[in-house]
Amino acid sequence: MEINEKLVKKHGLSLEEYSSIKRLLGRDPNFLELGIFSAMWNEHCSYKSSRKHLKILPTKGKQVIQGPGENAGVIDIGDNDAIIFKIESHNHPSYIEPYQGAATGVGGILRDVFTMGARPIALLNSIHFGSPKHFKTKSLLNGVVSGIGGYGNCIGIPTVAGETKFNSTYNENILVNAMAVGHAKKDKIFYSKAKGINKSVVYVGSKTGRDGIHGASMASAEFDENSEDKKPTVQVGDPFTEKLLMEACLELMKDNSVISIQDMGAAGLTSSSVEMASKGELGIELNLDKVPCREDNMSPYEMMLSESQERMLIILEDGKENHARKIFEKWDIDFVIIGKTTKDNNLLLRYKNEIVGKIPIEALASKAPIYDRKWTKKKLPKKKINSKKLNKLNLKDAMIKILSSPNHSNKSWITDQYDQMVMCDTIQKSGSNAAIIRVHGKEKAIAVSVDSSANYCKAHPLTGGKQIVCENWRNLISVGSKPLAITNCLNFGNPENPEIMGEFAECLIGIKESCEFLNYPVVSGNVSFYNGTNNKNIWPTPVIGGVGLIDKLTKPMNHLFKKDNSTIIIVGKTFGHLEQSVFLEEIYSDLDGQPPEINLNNEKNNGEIVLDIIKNNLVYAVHDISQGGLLVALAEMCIGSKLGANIRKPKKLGNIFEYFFGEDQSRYILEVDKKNLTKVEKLLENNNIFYEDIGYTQREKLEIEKEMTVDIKDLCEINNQWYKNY
Amino acid sequence: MNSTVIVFPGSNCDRDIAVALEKMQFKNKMIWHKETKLPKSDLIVIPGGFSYGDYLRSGAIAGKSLIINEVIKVANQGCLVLGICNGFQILTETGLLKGVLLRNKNLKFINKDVNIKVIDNNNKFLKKYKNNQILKINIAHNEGNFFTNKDHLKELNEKKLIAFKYCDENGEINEDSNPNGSIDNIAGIFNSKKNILGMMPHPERMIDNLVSNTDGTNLFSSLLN
Amino acid sequence: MKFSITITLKKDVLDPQGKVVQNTLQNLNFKNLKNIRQGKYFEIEVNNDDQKDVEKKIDEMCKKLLVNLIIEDYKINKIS
Amino acid sequence: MKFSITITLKKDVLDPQGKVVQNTLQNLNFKNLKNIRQGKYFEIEVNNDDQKDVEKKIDEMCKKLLVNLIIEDYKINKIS
Ligand SMILES: Nc1ncnc2c1ncn2[C@@H]1O[C@H](COP(=O)(O)OP(=O)(O)O)[C@@H](O)[C@H]1O
Ligand SMILES: [Mg+2]
Repeated sequence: MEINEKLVKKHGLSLEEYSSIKRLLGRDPNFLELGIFSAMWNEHCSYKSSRKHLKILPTKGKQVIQGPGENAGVIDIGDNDAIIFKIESHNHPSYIEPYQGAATGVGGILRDVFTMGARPIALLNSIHFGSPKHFKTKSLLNGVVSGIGGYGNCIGIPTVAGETKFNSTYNENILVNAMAVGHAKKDKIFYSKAKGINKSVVYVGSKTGRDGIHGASMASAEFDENSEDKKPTVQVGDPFTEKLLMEACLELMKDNSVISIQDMGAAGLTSSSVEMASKGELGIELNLDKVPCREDNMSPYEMMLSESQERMLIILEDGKENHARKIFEKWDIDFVIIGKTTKDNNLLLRYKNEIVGKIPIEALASKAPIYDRKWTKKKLPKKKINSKKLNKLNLKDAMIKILSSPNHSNKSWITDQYDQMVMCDTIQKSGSNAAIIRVHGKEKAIAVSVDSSANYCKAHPLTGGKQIVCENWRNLISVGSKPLAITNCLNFGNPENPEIMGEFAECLIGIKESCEFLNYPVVSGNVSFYNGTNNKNIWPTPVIGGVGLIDKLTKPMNHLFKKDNSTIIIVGKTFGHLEQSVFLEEIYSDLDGQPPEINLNNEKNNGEIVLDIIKNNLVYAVHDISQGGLLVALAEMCIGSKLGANIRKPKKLGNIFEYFFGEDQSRYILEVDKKNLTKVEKLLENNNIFYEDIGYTQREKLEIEKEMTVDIKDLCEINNQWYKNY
Repeated sequence: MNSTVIVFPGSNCDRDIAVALEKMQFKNKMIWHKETKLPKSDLIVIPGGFSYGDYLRSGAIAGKSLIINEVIKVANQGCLVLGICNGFQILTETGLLKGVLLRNKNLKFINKDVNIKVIDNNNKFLKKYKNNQILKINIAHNEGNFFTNKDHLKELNEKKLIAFKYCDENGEINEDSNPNGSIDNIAGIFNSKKNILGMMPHPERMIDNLVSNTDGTNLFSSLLN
Repeated sequence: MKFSITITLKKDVLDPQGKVVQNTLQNLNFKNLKNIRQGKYFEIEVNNDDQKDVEKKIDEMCKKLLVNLIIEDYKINKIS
Repeated sequence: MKFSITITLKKDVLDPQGKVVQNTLQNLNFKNLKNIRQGKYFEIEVNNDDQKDVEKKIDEMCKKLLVNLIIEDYKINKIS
């Protein structure tokens, strides 16, 4: 087939990039090679627009065993235990086919984690949909939730936490981010770096079909005479096969047979083989006649670019082939030696006794383009709010409106569709600030949470970036865990637009500042650009997934009130920052102005003291104050606990809406037994932490002095309505 | 007591039940479905999960596996057999228990803690519970909607072969307390000799106060001697 | 040779799926809908030229695995 | 009037269910099996006598709800 300009463009490559390819090869590529370049040089695999900015993230720390660059990040939790985790986006596939898109998103991220030798122990997800009124939203929500559940439930890994948000910015481009967390022995972690010459390269897993062959290119009939029945198809997930593949891999990893292992994710066989070779600085030779194929007459192009799910590539130690084969046969999984490592640093492809492709590995990896795209800074928006207009409103009505809105309703309609308990180590399910998973057979546990604040990031990316890390950290603190490290999924619009690129660059600066200050390094992550359609980009939506450690597990800490007549304290100062708040959004549809500021010093000090207080067993309940402010947080503490609260009117702040709905950061609500109150106060005072005693818990009613009273029963009803009727 | 857990490809509550059995002092063995001989055991457990991906019908393909013939053999000789969730589905597919498990009436997977009532404790599985005792136990299934014909239903009632029914926290058995549409709120049944119990709820998830509660432990301790 | 098998729930067996689909369609404003039942469908290709023999085999497959005779009926058709 | 709809996965789309069923049948000693694909089946009864009109409506139902056109094909047949 002749390579022309049109074909190059169809492969998503610019003409400059095509010239570089010719230069690197010293000749024109053939069709197969062009496909391989296009897969390796696209944004998803090469990180060509983001790499420069990602470099600034702090990735090191005493707790870090493996930072970004591997299939997933690895952290140390003591006693030879390691936690391996990563988050990944599957936005576009989920919009096209919500069930399969979300399901294969879960399958993909699980492979990233068990490839490294971890048994997955928890799944999380962050899902963003368009306006609930948009005609597509309902079926997308339905499909995505049942897809996430369908895969996780079947493979038997609990889905324990997540976040679900609605906003019209996602009308044409939903976000589906899935995170997986696994547990491994610190001395049994597997990497993708190949080692040694002439080692067997083994293909295991499902057969290769024509699934999702490399987006833009194949859709047209032009470059294939049989294209009619060879259209690229949506990937279909097979969690049953993944379960077998996982068990087989984990069984093989028990001894020393594996040199390196890599799942086949985006760009399948191409990226997995190139990555292994590139990290090991050697070459790889594949005999494509051996690739297990699902369909007849598959071409080398299709085999190399297929994104069929549930497949892995393994490089084995000499002489271990039969031992390994037996394990995979036991689990009914295909096992085929398809090639070997070589010393000449090429990707060499043979098919029907011919060499059909030969590309230097470095041309595909280290020499892939890197761009320093133009970006513009965002100014801090002017303060706009006029607090006078607020006074006409009734506090109770505002609270009810927020708690019955889709974004703030109880999410059990979603979480009931996920098996949260399988594996029997879920100490705290979703519904609280973070989920808690016990390390199997031990007395310690990890806490996990995913968080995002797209409107803060939109208003001011730098502050927003800082804020999401802090919010995530706060959620982990609130359940009594020490935050250790994060993974991040950066969902942005078109990076060729300087404003979008600016959002990206500045969010990252914000993330970096918080992570550095809090000693909360980034160990893995994923970038998803081009979220949007027809020049309409989504709001910048970085999602942070954090993992914390509870080293001595006693009782899980959560946000529900426990006892009548205990004291309620707020840790951290309330200024009444209303701009960008849920209150303004839900009541006035007003999203102007600046996001709340973050003071990293306060964040750290407040968090560390609250953790101390929890560890000393001095509190019954802890809740961070986040989107929605104080009153929404208080209501959440009542809902589900059947207890209420009696809150005094603030002394100083003029405007009660600012006080009760302001979203000032770094704050926590604590429920303290009266007998522990002096101890807690002392701890706070000795550390110069600002706190306020705001009232006490009581039965049945949430009351604000002179302002409102509401039955907890009604509150629950209000909070449960929306999904029931949707 | 010797117990044996049968592991099918796609079983995923096998570890959970093994942990529970060992905690309750059973001597437990795991048996891979391709084996053709069962070790000598007093109790055989078919665990929850998605055997063969729940493809075709949940439990259908596992119901045709080699090892199942052995299970049928010893079950007919009186060996105790417990099928939980997918295990219950498999038992109905083999014919060891009558009836079928259809899709949940809301067509969604349901995972939550529900209340169930002990209907009859006059058997080896439930003797440590009281009749009408209310337990809170986790369910997690897509096809838990028990259905059977009139004759079988009559037999279940007359011969006291119903183990559990879904109820609310006050023990009321009605449509509101029926999570999945099961006929007469049935959550678990025995065969006519009462040596086989199939149930949708997961007792192995309820043996540890840190994780949930301990409402499931008596099922296992009933079986010890 | 290629055959199709359609498997449907017996009349007196509740079909929750069919019911939900029916409700949804009615909500989408499809009037005049009397009844919907959902079932399964298989296409089976066989290397064998003796039609009688094949039909017998397929019938056996249905009875042994594909169909739960307690709740389901089935029909076999030759496609090609 | 009564119609049937058969929905099948497009060629080249992975059919994990069909694959497992095929393996199981082969293990149960059904030789000569070349290929099995699983699909869905609906029977729809409608109160309406205008066949053209009904067929159009059913086609609409397929497109709007019953079929995922990205991965599935469908066929409508009149039964009675
Ligand atoms: N898609 C989802 N999957 C699992 N859990 C979810 C999902 N959406 C929301 N949740 C759960 O609902 C609870 C409330 O979510 P959110 O308001 O985002 O909490 P927070 O403000 O503490 O981060 C959390 O426990 C979260 O884990
Ligand atoms: Mg929180």
